[in-house]
Amino acid sequence: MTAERAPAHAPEAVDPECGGPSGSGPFLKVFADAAAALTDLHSGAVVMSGGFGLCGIPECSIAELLRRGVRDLTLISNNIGNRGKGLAQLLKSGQVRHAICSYVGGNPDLEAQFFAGELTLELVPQGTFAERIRAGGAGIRAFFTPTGVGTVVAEGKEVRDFDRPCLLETGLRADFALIKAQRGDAYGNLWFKESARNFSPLMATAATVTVAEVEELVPLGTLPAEDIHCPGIFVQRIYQGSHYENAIEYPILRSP
Amino acid sequence: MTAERAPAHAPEAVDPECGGPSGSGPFLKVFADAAAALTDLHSGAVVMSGGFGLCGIPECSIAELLRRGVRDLTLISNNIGNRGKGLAQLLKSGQVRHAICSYVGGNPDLEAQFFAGELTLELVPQGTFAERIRAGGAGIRAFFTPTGVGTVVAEGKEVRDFDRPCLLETGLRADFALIKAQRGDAYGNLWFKESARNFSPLMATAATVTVAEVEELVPLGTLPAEDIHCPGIFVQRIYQGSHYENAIEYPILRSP
Amino acid sequence: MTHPPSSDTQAMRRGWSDAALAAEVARAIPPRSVVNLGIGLPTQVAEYLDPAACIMIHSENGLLGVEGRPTQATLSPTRINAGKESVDVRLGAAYFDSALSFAMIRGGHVNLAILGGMQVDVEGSLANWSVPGRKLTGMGGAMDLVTGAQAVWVMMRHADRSGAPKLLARCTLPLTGVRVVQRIITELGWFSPNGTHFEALSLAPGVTLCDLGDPALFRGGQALPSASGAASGASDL
Amino acid sequence: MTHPPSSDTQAMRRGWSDAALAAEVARAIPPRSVVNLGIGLPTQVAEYLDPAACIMIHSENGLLGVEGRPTQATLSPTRINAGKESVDVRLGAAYFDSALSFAMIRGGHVNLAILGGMQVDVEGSLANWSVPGRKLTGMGGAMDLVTGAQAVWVMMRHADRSGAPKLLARCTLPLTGVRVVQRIITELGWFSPNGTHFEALSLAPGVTLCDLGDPALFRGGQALPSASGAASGASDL
Repeated sequence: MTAERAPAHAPEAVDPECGGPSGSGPFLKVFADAAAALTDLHSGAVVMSGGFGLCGIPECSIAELLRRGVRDLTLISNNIGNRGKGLAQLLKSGQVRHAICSYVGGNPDLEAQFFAGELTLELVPQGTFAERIRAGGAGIRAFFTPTGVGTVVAEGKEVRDFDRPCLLETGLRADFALIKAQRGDAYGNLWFKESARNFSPLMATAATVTVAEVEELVPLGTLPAEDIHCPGIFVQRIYQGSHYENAIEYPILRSP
Repeated sequence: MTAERAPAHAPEAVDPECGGPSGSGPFLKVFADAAAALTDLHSGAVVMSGGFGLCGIPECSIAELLRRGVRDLTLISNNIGNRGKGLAQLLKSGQVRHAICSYVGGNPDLEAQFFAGELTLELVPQGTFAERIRAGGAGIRAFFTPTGVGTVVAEGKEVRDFDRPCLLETGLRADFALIKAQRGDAYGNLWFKESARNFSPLMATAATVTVAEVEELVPLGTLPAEDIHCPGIFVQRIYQGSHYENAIEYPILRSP
Repeated sequence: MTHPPSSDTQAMRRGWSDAALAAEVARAIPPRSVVNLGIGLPTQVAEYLDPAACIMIHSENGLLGVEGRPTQATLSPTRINAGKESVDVRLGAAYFDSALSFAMIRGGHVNLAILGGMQVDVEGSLANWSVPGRKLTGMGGAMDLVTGAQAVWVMMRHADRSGAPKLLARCTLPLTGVRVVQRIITELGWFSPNGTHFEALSLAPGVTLCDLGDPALFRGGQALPSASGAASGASDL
Repeated sequence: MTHPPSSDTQAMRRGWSDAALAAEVARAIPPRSVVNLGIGLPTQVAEYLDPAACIMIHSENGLLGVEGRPTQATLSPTRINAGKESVDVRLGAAYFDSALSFAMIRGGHVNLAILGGMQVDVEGSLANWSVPGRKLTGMGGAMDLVTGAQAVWVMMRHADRSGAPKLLARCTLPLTGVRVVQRIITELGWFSPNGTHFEALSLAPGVTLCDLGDPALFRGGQALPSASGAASGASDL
């Protein structure tokens, strides 16, 4: 559903499940680091990024995009960073052309660039945002939802009455999904910690190439088969990240 | 989305998390058995039942419907039983008026009644069946899917071209969902074993009253919070079943 | 996101304090409800819930069962609410992805949403996400919540910082939802939008109908002295 | 559901045996594919896969990573494939609900579906679910698979039990999908529907073009002697 597509040819991978070099391993999904996993992420790409605010964001992949300096990105992420961190770094460096998100409060970089006309912005109700991504990944071309009827969100959209009026919203896809999980294995099976899951498993389904970074790369079979939050069929590349900041935006403690 | 609704007033519940009698406990979802949990399931009800063939079916709830003899049921289930077991028992006893399902091979009772005109049947492609139930539970009124275009499934349905032609399919809801999980707690949080999950967590979202039976009723906090397959918000009643047959339709062993 | 600073304007001094307001709302929530608390004032309601009432707090970022704040020892960067504040969870809590979280909301499984508001009008329409040209925030999950929750309460100050009324004949800011609000609670009392006016269901101690603003917009309701009366209304809405 | 009984008709004797057919198909699957195997003949392909090829078998009842059969000790009533047969799973397998399972299919994440067939026509349309008035089965997941999988192969006998051809100018039975099949394999060879006829990509040992049926429907294709040639086709489709 996007005009541009990532190349079908994947960069070099080393698979620890076989111990051999690229090409001989079973799944060829494991990469050494963000640089190796993202060599073909090009300027102009449509990129989804998981995370809610700064919770569960793909820190290492974002840092690599910053280092690479790819430009004219379309970013699809709930908040496009916050407090100058996460994707907000790519805003500051002028790498973003268009953003699709649901909430930008606490992100002055985005606000400033939007009012200066330096980027375009599509605000989507958060539930519709999640559902459009899920639809894009699940082959559902469009759906009718009651959210947004009678608001600016309805402008230009088909309205149809079921038990109540609903808007027609379309599926959303991307060239790349950049996500972060707590644990993952060589097939790309992922497990997320606490509320860090949010949009990431949905985005994994909706991109041509999903790159997952994990805090812990674990051997196949380590994750209980019933409790895999994102099956590896949705993940094309995986690497173990490092130096996670895992910032808490508003750390509020119990009153003593 | 169904004409008939289950009564809002729930039958008597005893909650082990407080130890007290009905009314004083925290969640009031735990029932003694199928009879206690299903007293208000009335003739003419629209009933979803989890399970794929005989795998993961709510054996105790089905037995209770058979015992109660409620009639004119609309059953929504992938197979409506198989080999004379599961929901096929309700077919044999003449309690079913209408069935919505995707596959009835291996279910001669249904085939015979259908050809005799004793029940009406709606066959739905399995992916559309799952998605319609999910939509019904998620407040999505309708969706466009490419499945079924150019087949009898498309008859009478709106076709619209996105990147390819798609059919408009509507959400599906029920008065009751009867499901079975391996483990559950007093809030109704559920965990399913292996491939027994199938349609059950979806159906839980799409019914006015969801009744879950479990092999093991476990204390709150036993199920890891990340690995709950069906959060208790979707479950109104839960009980620990007994005497599970857990039949395997085609037990094929490894060649020695 | 952060709690609004306490104000010392005249309007703020009349009626309930922030804490009393939060306690008032907490008492009014029916036991065993699933409740979503918006950012700002509503978040504070969590501090006043009776644990025996077994209220489950839903946070749309993917968490059901928020309860209180962590200690330094239990603080976790992956355990946050929709305001991105660190939280703790109760026994029976569950984590899930955003699609399932909004399936809970849109599908009508959340009993009550308590949201902040900029404006509510007599038809129950709500504006709480945008001041055009002045500030860019985004609607977040608010449009889904007002559409999908079984009942919507708005918890806000009676007037804005400049003293302008927030309960209006017609919202002037971009709407979050049309005819979606059943109850409004401000520091002055409980109100119900009735199509042509606001019915005052109960008033804070010392507050009279004359304190509410434009007399054409407010009417005294049937006597509703207790918070439990307001609560029983919630389950009907 | 159950494997069709081996037949001793003349048509069955010519060409590959069931086992050779399954092995032939297994060799043709590109390494690291995610493959869904339909009920009946296709299920047997699983027995012939090279473990080093790391094929992941998807079963639409909610399981990715089927591998082989259980022993009496590991037999589990909750570990079944879409044919409701007991199975075992490989390391890295995952279980999920039916909505996610069909998101995999409909969303184009399954590389290859190998399905049984009653009829396939020269346009690649498939009929494999219904014989009106005679038997009631239901389409199960077949319509989703032919719509969503990146490639669709049909694996079936060249003729039905009465000897009637199954590769036709036009399907006469109710369709499963329109123009969805890229490859057909029967005991006589590999075929590709080309709009007006079937191209014979390779033939089983001893089989000639004259053995295939109506000469107007079949043409010899570019030489494609090896199974790996057929396989490379799969990733393009």
